[in-house]
Amino acid sequence: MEARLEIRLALAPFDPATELAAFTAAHPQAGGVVSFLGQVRADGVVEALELQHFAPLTLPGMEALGRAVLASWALDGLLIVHRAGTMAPGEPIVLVAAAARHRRDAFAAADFAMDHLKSESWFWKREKRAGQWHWIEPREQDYADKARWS
Amino acid sequence: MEARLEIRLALAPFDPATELAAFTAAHPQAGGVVSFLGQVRADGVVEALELQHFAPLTLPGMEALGRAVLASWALDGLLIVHRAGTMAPGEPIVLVAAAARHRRDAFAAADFAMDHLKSESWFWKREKRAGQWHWIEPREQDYADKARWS
Amino acid sequence: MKARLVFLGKLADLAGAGEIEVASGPLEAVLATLSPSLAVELLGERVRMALNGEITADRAVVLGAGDELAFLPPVSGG
Amino acid sequence: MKARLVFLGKLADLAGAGEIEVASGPLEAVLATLSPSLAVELLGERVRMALNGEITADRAVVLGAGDELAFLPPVSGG
Repeated sequence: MEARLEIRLALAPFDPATELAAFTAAHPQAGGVVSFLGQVRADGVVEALELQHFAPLTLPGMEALGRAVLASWALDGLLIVHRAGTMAPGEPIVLVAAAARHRRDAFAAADFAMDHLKSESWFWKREKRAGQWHWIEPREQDYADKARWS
Repeated sequence: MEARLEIRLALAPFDPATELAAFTAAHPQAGGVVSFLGQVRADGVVEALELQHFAPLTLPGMEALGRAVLASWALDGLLIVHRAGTMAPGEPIVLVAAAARHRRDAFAAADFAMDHLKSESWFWKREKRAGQWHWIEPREQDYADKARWS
Repeated sequence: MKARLVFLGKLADLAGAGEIEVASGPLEAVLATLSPSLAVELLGERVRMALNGEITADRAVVLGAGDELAFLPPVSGG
Repeated sequence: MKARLVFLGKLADLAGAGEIEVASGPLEAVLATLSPSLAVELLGERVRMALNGEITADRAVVLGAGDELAFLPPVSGG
Protein backbone atom coordinates (compact mmCIF):
# COMPACT_ATOMS: atom_id res chain seq x y z
CA MET A 1 0.00 0.00 0.00
CA GLU A 2 1.26 3.44 -0.87
CA ALA A 3 2.12 5.75 1.99
CA ARG A 4 -0.13 8.76 2.52
CA LEU A 5 1.42 12.18 2.53
CA GLU A 6 -0.40 15.16 4.02
CA ILE A 7 1.37 18.52 4.01
CA ARG A 8 -0.31 21.76 4.96
CA LEU A 9 0.61 25.37 5.53
CA ALA A 10 -1.82 26.71 8.16
CA LEU A 11 -2.53 30.43 8.02
CA ALA A 12 -4.68 30.26 11.16
CA PRO A 13 -4.32 28.37 14.47
CA PHE A 14 -4.76 24.60 14.29
CA ASP A 15 -5.52 22.02 16.97
CA PRO A 16 -2.73 19.42 17.20
CA ALA A 17 -4.85 16.94 19.18
CA THR A 18 -7.52 16.88 16.49
CA GLU A 19 -4.94 16.59 13.74
CA LEU A 20 -3.15 13.75 15.46
CA ALA A 21 -6.33 11.86 16.29
CA ALA A 22 -7.42 12.03 12.64
CA PHE A 23 -3.97 10.96 11.43
CA THR A 24 -3.85 8.01 13.84
CA ALA A 25 -7.37 6.93 12.91
CA ALA A 26 -6.35 6.98 9.23
CA HIS A 27 -3.53 4.49 9.91
CA PRO A 28 -4.97 1.59 11.91
CA GLN A 29 -2.48 -0.77 10.30
CA ALA A 30 0.51 1.15 11.67
CA GLY A 31 1.96 -0.20 14.88
CA GLY A 32 3.33 3.15 15.94
CA VAL A 33 2.91 6.87 15.47
CA VAL A 34 5.65 9.32 16.44
CA SER A 35 4.76 12.98 16.60
CA PHE A 36 6.57 16.23 17.26
CA LEU A 37 4.69 19.34 18.29
CA GLY A 38 6.51 22.64 18.40
CA GLN A 39 4.77 25.49 20.17
CA VAL A 40 5.55 29.11 20.99
CA ARG A 41 7.30 28.95 24.35
CA ALA A 42 5.37 30.67 27.12
CA ASP A 43 8.55 31.98 28.71
CA GLY A 44 7.18 35.32 29.88
CA VAL A 45 9.55 37.18 27.52
CA VAL A 46 8.32 36.53 23.99
CA GLU A 47 4.97 38.26 23.52
CA ALA A 48 4.34 37.09 19.96
CA LEU A 49 6.03 35.16 17.19
CA GLU A 50 5.60 35.83 13.49
CA LEU A 51 6.54 33.46 10.72
CA GLN A 52 6.56 34.94 7.24
CA HIS A 53 6.29 32.57 4.30
CA PHE A 54 6.76 33.04 0.57
CA ALA A 55 3.91 31.31 -1.21
CA PRO A 56 5.76 30.14 -4.34
CA LEU A 57 8.42 28.34 -2.29
CA THR A 58 7.28 27.54 1.26
CA LEU A 59 4.59 24.90 0.69
CA PRO A 60 6.34 23.37 -2.37
CA GLY A 61 9.50 23.08 -0.24
CA MET A 62 7.58 21.30 2.52
CA GLU A 63 6.06 18.95 -0.03
CA ALA A 64 9.48 18.11 -1.45
CA LEU A 65 10.72 17.38 2.06
CA GLY A 66 7.73 15.12 2.66
CA ARG A 67 8.45 13.13 -0.50
CA ALA A 68 12.11 12.79 0.51
CA VAL A 69 11.09 11.44 3.92
CA LEU A 70 8.73 8.89 2.36
CA ALA A 71 11.52 7.78 0.04
CA SER A 72 13.92 7.26 2.94
CA TRP A 73 11.86 5.32 5.51
CA ALA A 74 9.17 2.67 5.35
CA LEU A 75 6.18 4.70 6.48
CA ASP A 76 2.44 4.22 6.29
CA GLY A 77 1.89 7.95 6.40
CA LEU A 78 3.44 11.32 7.09
CA LEU A 79 1.72 14.50 8.26
CA ILE A 80 3.30 17.95 8.35
CA VAL A 81 1.26 20.99 9.42
CA HIS A 82 3.17 24.27 9.73
CA ARG A 83 1.78 27.61 10.82
CA ALA A 84 2.58 30.93 9.18
CA GLY A 85 1.46 34.30 10.50
CA THR A 86 1.42 35.75 13.99
CA MET A 87 1.19 33.43 16.98
CA ALA A 88 0.70 33.95 20.72
CA PRO A 89 2.67 32.09 23.43
CA GLY A 90 1.43 28.51 23.79
CA GLU A 91 0.13 28.34 20.22
CA PRO A 92 1.28 25.46 18.01
CA ILE A 93 3.86 26.20 15.31
CA VAL A 94 4.47 22.85 13.73
CA LEU A 95 3.17 19.29 13.97
CA VAL A 96 4.97 16.39 12.34
CA ALA A 97 3.61 12.86 12.64
CA ALA A 98 4.96 9.65 11.13
CA ALA A 99 3.05 6.36 11.15
CA ALA A 100 4.99 3.17 10.53
CA ARG A 101 4.90 -0.54 11.04
CA HIS A 102 8.24 -0.31 12.84
CA ARG A 103 8.88 2.17 15.63
CA ARG A 104 12.45 2.93 14.55
CA ASP A 105 11.30 4.21 11.12
CA ALA A 106 8.69 6.49 12.66
CA PHE A 107 11.16 8.04 15.11
CA ALA A 108 13.84 8.62 12.47
CA ALA A 109 11.40 10.06 9.93
CA ALA A 110 9.90 12.58 12.37
CA ASP A 111 13.32 13.56 13.67
CA PHE A 112 14.72 14.02 10.14
CA ALA A 113 11.69 16.03 9.02
CA MET A 114 12.01 18.40 11.97
CA ASP A 115 15.74 18.93 11.48
CA HIS A 116 15.14 19.86 7.85
CA LEU A 117 12.10 22.01 8.53
CA LYS A 118 14.14 23.92 11.12
CA SER A 119 17.18 24.48 8.98
CA GLU A 120 15.99 24.90 5.44
CA SER A 121 12.31 25.61 5.14
CA TRP A 122 11.26 28.95 3.68
CA PHE A 123 10.22 30.85 6.79
CA TRP A 124 11.42 34.12 8.25
CA LYS A 125 10.83 34.52 11.94
CA ARG A 126 10.58 37.48 14.27
CA GLU A 127 9.74 37.76 17.94
CA LYS A 128 8.06 40.56 19.83
CA ARG A 129 9.78 41.33 23.11
CA ALA A 130 8.92 44.38 25.25
CA GLY A 131 6.75 45.66 22.44
CA GLN A 132 9.51 45.52 19.81
CA TRP A 133 9.84 43.08 16.91
CA HIS A 134 13.24 41.38 16.44
CA TRP A 135 14.20 39.25 13.45
CA ILE A 136 15.64 35.84 14.35
CA GLU A 137 18.85 34.86 12.61
CA PRO A 138 19.53 31.26 11.58
CA ARG A 139 20.90 29.21 14.47
CA GLU A 140 24.13 27.27 14.16
CA GLN A 141 22.47 24.46 16.13
CA ASP A 142 19.91 24.04 13.36
CA TYR A 143 22.64 23.51 10.76
CA ALA A 144 24.39 21.05 13.10
CA ASP A 145 21.13 19.12 13.60
CA LYS A 146 20.64 18.80 9.87
CA ALA A 147 24.26 17.75 9.31
CA ARG A 148 23.64 14.63 11.45
CA TRP A 149 21.85 13.11 8.46
CA SER A 150 24.45 13.70 5.76
CA MET B 1 11.57 24.06 37.88
CA GLU B 2 11.33 20.36 38.59
CA ALA B 3 10.24 18.12 35.77
CA ARG B 4 6.83 16.49 36.10
CA LEU B 5 6.57 12.73 35.88
CA GLU B 6 3.26 11.02 35.16
CA ILE B 7 3.26 7.23 34.89
CA ARG B 8 0.10 5.17 34.67
CA LEU B 9 -0.93 1.59 34.10
CA ALA B 10 -4.31 1.68 32.36
CA LEU B 11 -6.58 -1.30 32.94
CA ALA B 12 -9.20 0.03 30.51
CA PRO B 13 -8.96 1.79 27.11
CA PHE B 14 -7.56 5.32 27.17
CA ASP B 15 -7.77 8.16 24.64
CA PRO B 16 -4.29 9.22 23.46
CA ALA B 17 -5.52 12.53 22.00
CA THR B 18 -7.02 13.60 25.32
CA GLU B 19 -3.93 12.49 27.23
CA LEU B 20 -1.59 14.32 24.87
CA ALA B 21 -3.66 17.51 24.84
CA ALA B 22 -3.63 17.61 28.65
CA PHE B 23 0.09 16.91 28.77
CA THR B 24 0.87 19.64 26.23
CA ALA B 25 -1.36 22.14 28.04
CA ALA B 26 0.50 21.38 31.27
CA HIS B 27 3.83 22.35 29.66
CA PRO B 28 3.38 25.73 27.94
CA GLN B 29 7.03 26.58 28.63
CA ALA B 30 8.28 23.61 26.61
CA GLY B 31 9.22 24.35 23.04
CA GLY B 32 8.57 20.83 21.87
CA VAL B 33 6.65 17.68 22.70
CA VAL B 34 7.59 14.32 21.18
CA SER B 35 5.14 11.49 21.53
CA PHE B 36 5.00 7.85 20.61
CA LEU B 37 1.72 6.00 20.35
CA GLY B 38 1.73 2.25 19.95
CA GLN B 39 -1.52 0.63 18.95
CA VAL B 40 -2.74 -2.88 18.17
CA ARG B 41 -2.12 -3.28 14.47
CA ALA B 42 -5.30 -3.75 12.48
CA ASP B 43 -3.66 -6.23 10.12
CA GLY B 44 -6.65 -8.50 9.63
CA VAL B 45 -4.83 -11.38 11.33
CA VAL B 46 -4.61 -10.50 15.00
CA GLU B 47 -8.10 -10.55 16.52
CA ALA B 48 -7.10 -9.47 20.00
CA LEU B 49 -4.02 -8.73 22.07
CA GLU B 50 -3.67 -9.39 25.78
CA LEU B 51 -1.01 -7.90 28.00
CA GLN B 52 -0.69 -9.47 31.43
CA HIS B 53 0.95 -7.46 34.15
CA PHE B 54 2.19 -8.36 37.62
CA ALA B 55 1.05 -5.64 40.00
CA PRO B 56 4.01 -5.65 42.40
CA LEU B 57 6.51 -5.12 39.60
CA THR B 58 4.93 -3.65 36.47
CA LEU B 59 4.01 -0.14 37.58
CA PRO B 60 7.03 0.23 39.92
CA GLY B 61 9.25 -0.79 36.99
CA MET B 62 7.65 1.85 34.76
CA GLU B 63 8.15 4.46 37.49
CA ALA B 64 11.82 3.55 37.83
CA LEU B 65 12.23 3.88 34.07
CA GLY B 66 10.54 7.29 34.19
CA ARG B 67 12.94 8.50 36.86
CA ALA B 68 15.92 7.22 34.86
CA VAL B 69 14.71 9.12 31.78
CA LEU B 70 14.32 12.35 33.77
CA ALA B 71 17.82 11.91 35.14
CA SER B 72 19.29 11.49 31.65
CA TRP B 73 17.72 14.33 29.65
CA ALA B 74 16.67 17.89 30.35
CA LEU B 75 12.90 17.52 30.25
CA ASP B 76 10.01 19.63 31.45
CA GLY B 77 7.82 16.56 31.76
CA LEU B 78 7.41 12.92 30.89
CA LEU B 79 4.19 10.95 30.45
CA ILE B 80 3.93 7.17 30.16
CA VAL B 81 0.54 5.47 29.91
CA HIS B 82 0.57 1.72 29.29
CA ARG B 83 -2.43 -0.55 28.85
CA ALA B 84 -2.80 -3.96 30.41
CA GLY B 85 -5.63 -6.35 29.70
CA THR B 86 -7.31 -7.41 26.46
CA MET B 87 -7.27 -5.01 23.50
CA ALA B 88 -8.96 -5.00 20.10
CA PRO B 89 -7.22 -4.04 16.83
CA GLY B 90 -6.73 -0.28 16.60
CA GLU B 91 -6.76 0.22 20.37
CA PRO B 92 -3.87 2.08 21.98
CA ILE B 93 -1.27 0.05 23.88
CA VAL B 94 1.22 2.66 25.02
CA LEU B 95 1.65 6.42 24.92
CA VAL B 96 4.95 8.08 25.77
CA ALA B 97 5.31 11.86 25.62
CA ALA B 98 8.33 13.99 26.49
CA ALA B 99 8.21 17.79 26.76
CA ALA B 100 11.46 19.69 26.60
CA ARG B 101 12.93 23.06 25.88
CA HIS B 102 15.15 21.48 23.23
CA ARG B 103 13.78 19.18 20.56
CA ARG B 104 16.77 16.81 20.65
CA ASP B 105 16.18 15.96 24.33
CA ALA B 106 12.50 15.23 23.76
CA PHE B 107 13.21 12.89 20.82
CA ALA B 108 15.95 10.99 22.65
CA ALA B 109 13.95 10.64 25.85
CA ALA B 110 10.86 9.25 24.11
CA ASP B 111 12.95 6.91 21.96
CA PHE B 112 14.90 5.62 24.98
CA ALA B 113 11.74 5.15 27.04
CA MET B 114 10.11 3.09 24.27
CA ASP B 115 13.17 0.89 23.74
CA HIS B 116 13.26 0.09 27.44
CA LEU B 117 9.50 -0.40 27.80
CA LYS B 118 9.64 -2.83 24.88
CA SER B 119 12.57 -4.86 26.10
CA GLU B 120 12.34 -4.96 29.86
CA SER B 121 8.98 -3.94 31.22
CA TRP B 122 6.98 -6.54 33.12
CA PHE B 123 4.38 -7.53 30.57
CA TRP B 124 3.50 -10.85 29.04
CA LYS B 125 1.79 -10.69 25.70
CA ARG B 126 -0.41 -13.03 23.74
CA GLU B 127 -2.27 -12.66 20.48
CA LYS B 128 -5.48 -14.25 19.33
CA ARG B 129 -5.29 -15.49 15.76
CA ALA B 130 -7.98 -17.66 14.14
CA GLY B 131 -9.64 -18.01 17.52
CA GLN B 132 -6.50 -19.32 19.27
CA TRP B 133 -4.31 -17.50 21.77
CA HIS B 134 -0.55 -17.56 21.17
CA TRP B 135 2.07 -16.30 23.63
CA ILE B 136 4.59 -13.89 22.14
CA GLU B 137 8.24 -14.59 22.83
CA PRO B 138 10.73 -11.77 23.39
CA ARG B 139 12.03 -10.35 20.10
CA GLU B 140 15.73 -10.12 19.38
CA GLN B 141 15.06 -6.74 17.78
CA ASP B 142 13.87 -5.39 21.12
CA TYR B 143 17.12 -6.34 22.81
CA ALA B 144 19.07 -4.79 19.93
CA ASP B 145 17.05 -1.56 20.22
CA LYS B 146 17.83 -1.32 23.91
CA ALA B 147 21.52 -2.07 23.37
CA ARG B 148 21.82 1.12 21.27
CA TRP B 149 21.83 3.10 24.53
CA SER B 150 24.53 1.22 26.43
CA MET C 1 -0.44 -23.06 56.67
CA LYS C 2 -0.96 -22.40 52.99
CA ALA C 3 1.25 -20.50 50.56
CA ARG C 4 0.46 -19.43 47.01
CA LEU C 5 2.25 -19.96 43.72
CA VAL C 6 1.49 -17.41 40.98
CA PHE C 7 2.15 -18.15 37.32
CA LEU C 8 2.55 -15.43 34.70
CA GLY C 9 2.29 -15.66 30.93
CA LYS C 10 2.55 -19.07 29.36
CA LEU C 11 3.41 -20.66 32.72
CA ALA C 12 -0.23 -20.13 33.71
CA ASP C 13 -1.29 -22.20 30.69
CA LEU C 14 1.13 -24.97 31.65
CA ALA C 15 -0.07 -24.88 35.26
CA GLY C 16 -3.71 -24.79 34.21
CA ALA C 17 -4.32 -21.80 36.51
CA GLY C 18 -2.98 -18.34 37.26
CA GLU C 19 -2.32 -19.33 40.84
CA ILE C 20 -2.59 -22.33 43.14
CA GLU C 21 -2.49 -22.92 46.86
CA VAL C 22 0.26 -25.16 48.16
CA ALA C 23 1.38 -26.37 51.54
CA SER C 24 4.12 -24.14 52.92
CA GLY C 25 7.65 -25.49 53.14
CA PRO C 26 10.89 -25.51 51.15
CA LEU C 27 10.51 -24.72 47.44
CA GLU C 28 11.97 -28.07 46.46
CA ALA C 29 9.30 -29.90 48.47
CA VAL C 30 6.56 -27.67 47.04
CA LEU C 31 7.65 -28.32 43.45
CA ALA C 32 7.73 -32.07 44.11
CA THR C 33 3.95 -31.95 44.55
CA LEU C 34 3.47 -30.52 41.03
CA SER C 35 3.59 -32.34 37.72
CA PRO C 36 7.23 -32.97 36.79
CA SER C 37 6.87 -31.19 33.43
CA LEU C 38 5.57 -28.03 35.14
CA ALA C 39 8.28 -28.19 37.80
CA VAL C 40 10.97 -28.39 35.10
CA GLU C 41 9.55 -25.31 33.36
CA LEU C 42 9.38 -23.36 36.62
CA LEU C 43 13.05 -24.07 37.28
CA GLY C 44 14.03 -22.96 33.76
CA GLU C 45 17.07 -20.70 33.55
CA ARG C 46 15.11 -17.78 32.10
CA VAL C 47 12.29 -17.93 34.65
CA ARG C 48 12.60 -15.39 37.45
CA MET C 49 10.84 -15.53 40.81
CA ALA C 50 9.28 -12.87 43.02
CA LEU C 51 8.63 -13.59 46.68
CA ASN C 52 5.83 -11.39 47.97
CA GLY C 53 6.44 -8.98 45.08
CA GLU C 54 10.23 -8.79 45.42
CA ILE C 55 12.53 -10.44 42.90
CA THR C 56 14.53 -13.25 44.43
CA ALA C 57 17.08 -15.64 42.98
CA ASP C 58 16.99 -17.92 46.04
CA ARG C 59 15.95 -21.35 44.79
CA ALA C 60 16.28 -22.67 48.34
CA VAL C 61 13.55 -20.35 49.64
CA VAL C 62 11.24 -21.74 52.33
CA LEU C 63 7.63 -20.67 51.86
CA GLY C 64 5.85 -19.64 55.04
CA ALA C 65 2.10 -19.32 55.62
CA GLY C 66 0.63 -16.56 53.45
CA ASP C 67 3.73 -16.20 51.28
CA GLU C 68 3.26 -15.62 47.54
CA LEU C 69 5.90 -16.91 45.14
CA ALA C 70 5.45 -15.73 41.53
CA PHE C 71 7.11 -17.37 38.52
CA LEU C 72 7.92 -14.89 35.78
CA PRO C 73 8.85 -16.15 32.30
CA PRO C 74 10.83 -13.84 29.97
CA VAL C 75 8.84 -10.67 29.37
CA SER C 76 7.54 -10.14 25.87
CA GLY C 77 7.64 -6.37 26.11
CA GLY C 78 5.04 -3.66 26.17
CA MET D 1 6.01 48.58 -18.10
CA LYS D 2 6.28 47.99 -14.35
CA ALA D 3 7.92 45.13 -12.48
CA ARG D 4 7.75 44.29 -8.77
CA LEU D 5 10.42 43.73 -6.15
CA VAL D 6 9.36 41.65 -3.13
CA PHE D 7 11.27 41.75 0.15
CA LEU D 8 11.11 38.98 2.75
CA GLY D 9 12.04 39.06 6.42
CA LYS D 10 14.25 41.87 7.59
CA LEU D 11 14.76 43.10 4.03
CA ALA D 12 11.16 44.37 4.13
CA ASP D 13 12.05 46.47 7.18
CA LEU D 14 15.08 47.90 5.38
CA ALA D 15 13.04 48.61 2.26
CA GLY D 16 10.21 50.12 4.27
CA ALA D 17 7.69 47.90 2.45
CA GLY D 18 7.05 44.25 1.61
CA GLU D 19 7.05 45.07 -2.10
CA ILE D 20 7.56 48.02 -4.42
CA GLU D 21 6.87 48.74 -8.06
CA VAL D 22 9.87 49.55 -10.23
CA ALA D 23 10.44 50.35 -13.89
CA SER D 24 11.34 47.21 -15.82
CA GLY D 25 14.89 46.80 -17.10
CA PRO D 26 18.21 45.21 -16.09
CA LEU D 27 18.55 44.44 -12.37
CA GLU D 28 21.59 46.69 -12.10
CA ALA D 29 19.62 49.67 -13.40
CA VAL D 30 16.67 48.84 -11.11
CA LEU D 31 18.88 48.67 -8.03
CA ALA D 32 20.48 52.00 -8.93
CA THR D 33 17.11 53.66 -8.30
CA LEU D 34 17.01 52.37 -4.69
CA SER D 35 18.86 53.70 -1.68
CA PRO D 36 22.49 52.54 -1.84
CA SER D 37 22.30 50.91 1.63
CA LEU D 38 19.30 48.83 0.59
CA ALA D 39 20.95 47.92 -2.74
CA VAL D 40 24.03 46.67 -0.90
CA GLU D 41 21.91 44.47 1.38
CA LEU D 42 19.97 43.04 -1.57
CA LEU D 43 23.21 42.04 -3.25
CA GLY D 44 24.52 40.36 -0.08
CA GLU D 45 26.11 36.96 -0.55
CA ARG D 46 23.54 35.19 1.59
CA VAL D 47 20.52 36.77 -0.10
CA ARG D 48 18.84 34.55 -2.66
CA MET D 49 16.49 35.68 -5.41
CA ALA D 50 13.33 34.18 -6.90
CA LEU D 51 12.10 35.36 -10.31
CA ASN D 52 8.36 34.76 -10.61
CA GLY D 53 8.58 32.17 -7.85
CA GLU D 54 11.62 30.29 -9.19
CA ILE D 55 15.01 30.53 -7.53
CA THR D 56 17.57 32.23 -9.77
CA ALA D 57 21.21 33.08 -9.26
CA ASP D 58 21.32 35.35 -12.31
CA ARG D 59 22.35 38.78 -11.09
CA ALA D 60 22.25 40.04 -14.68
CA VAL D 61 18.51 39.30 -14.99
CA VAL D 62 16.46 41.78 -17.03
CA LEU D 63 13.04 42.45 -15.50
CA GLY D 64 10.19 42.58 -17.99
CA ALA D 65 6.74 44.04 -17.48
CA GLY D 66 4.82 42.11 -14.79
CA ASP D 67 7.88 40.23 -13.53
CA GLU D 68 8.24 39.68 -9.79
CA LEU D 69 11.72 39.46 -8.29
CA ALA D 70 11.81 38.39 -4.63
CA PHE D 71 14.79 38.88 -2.33
CA LEU D 72 15.12 36.12 0.27
CA PRO D 73 17.45 36.60 3.24
CA PRO D 74 18.70 33.50 5.09
CA VAL D 75 15.75 31.53 6.45
CA SER D 76 15.40 31.43 10.20
CA GLY D 77 13.71 28.05 10.22
CA GLY D 78 10.28 26.82 11.12
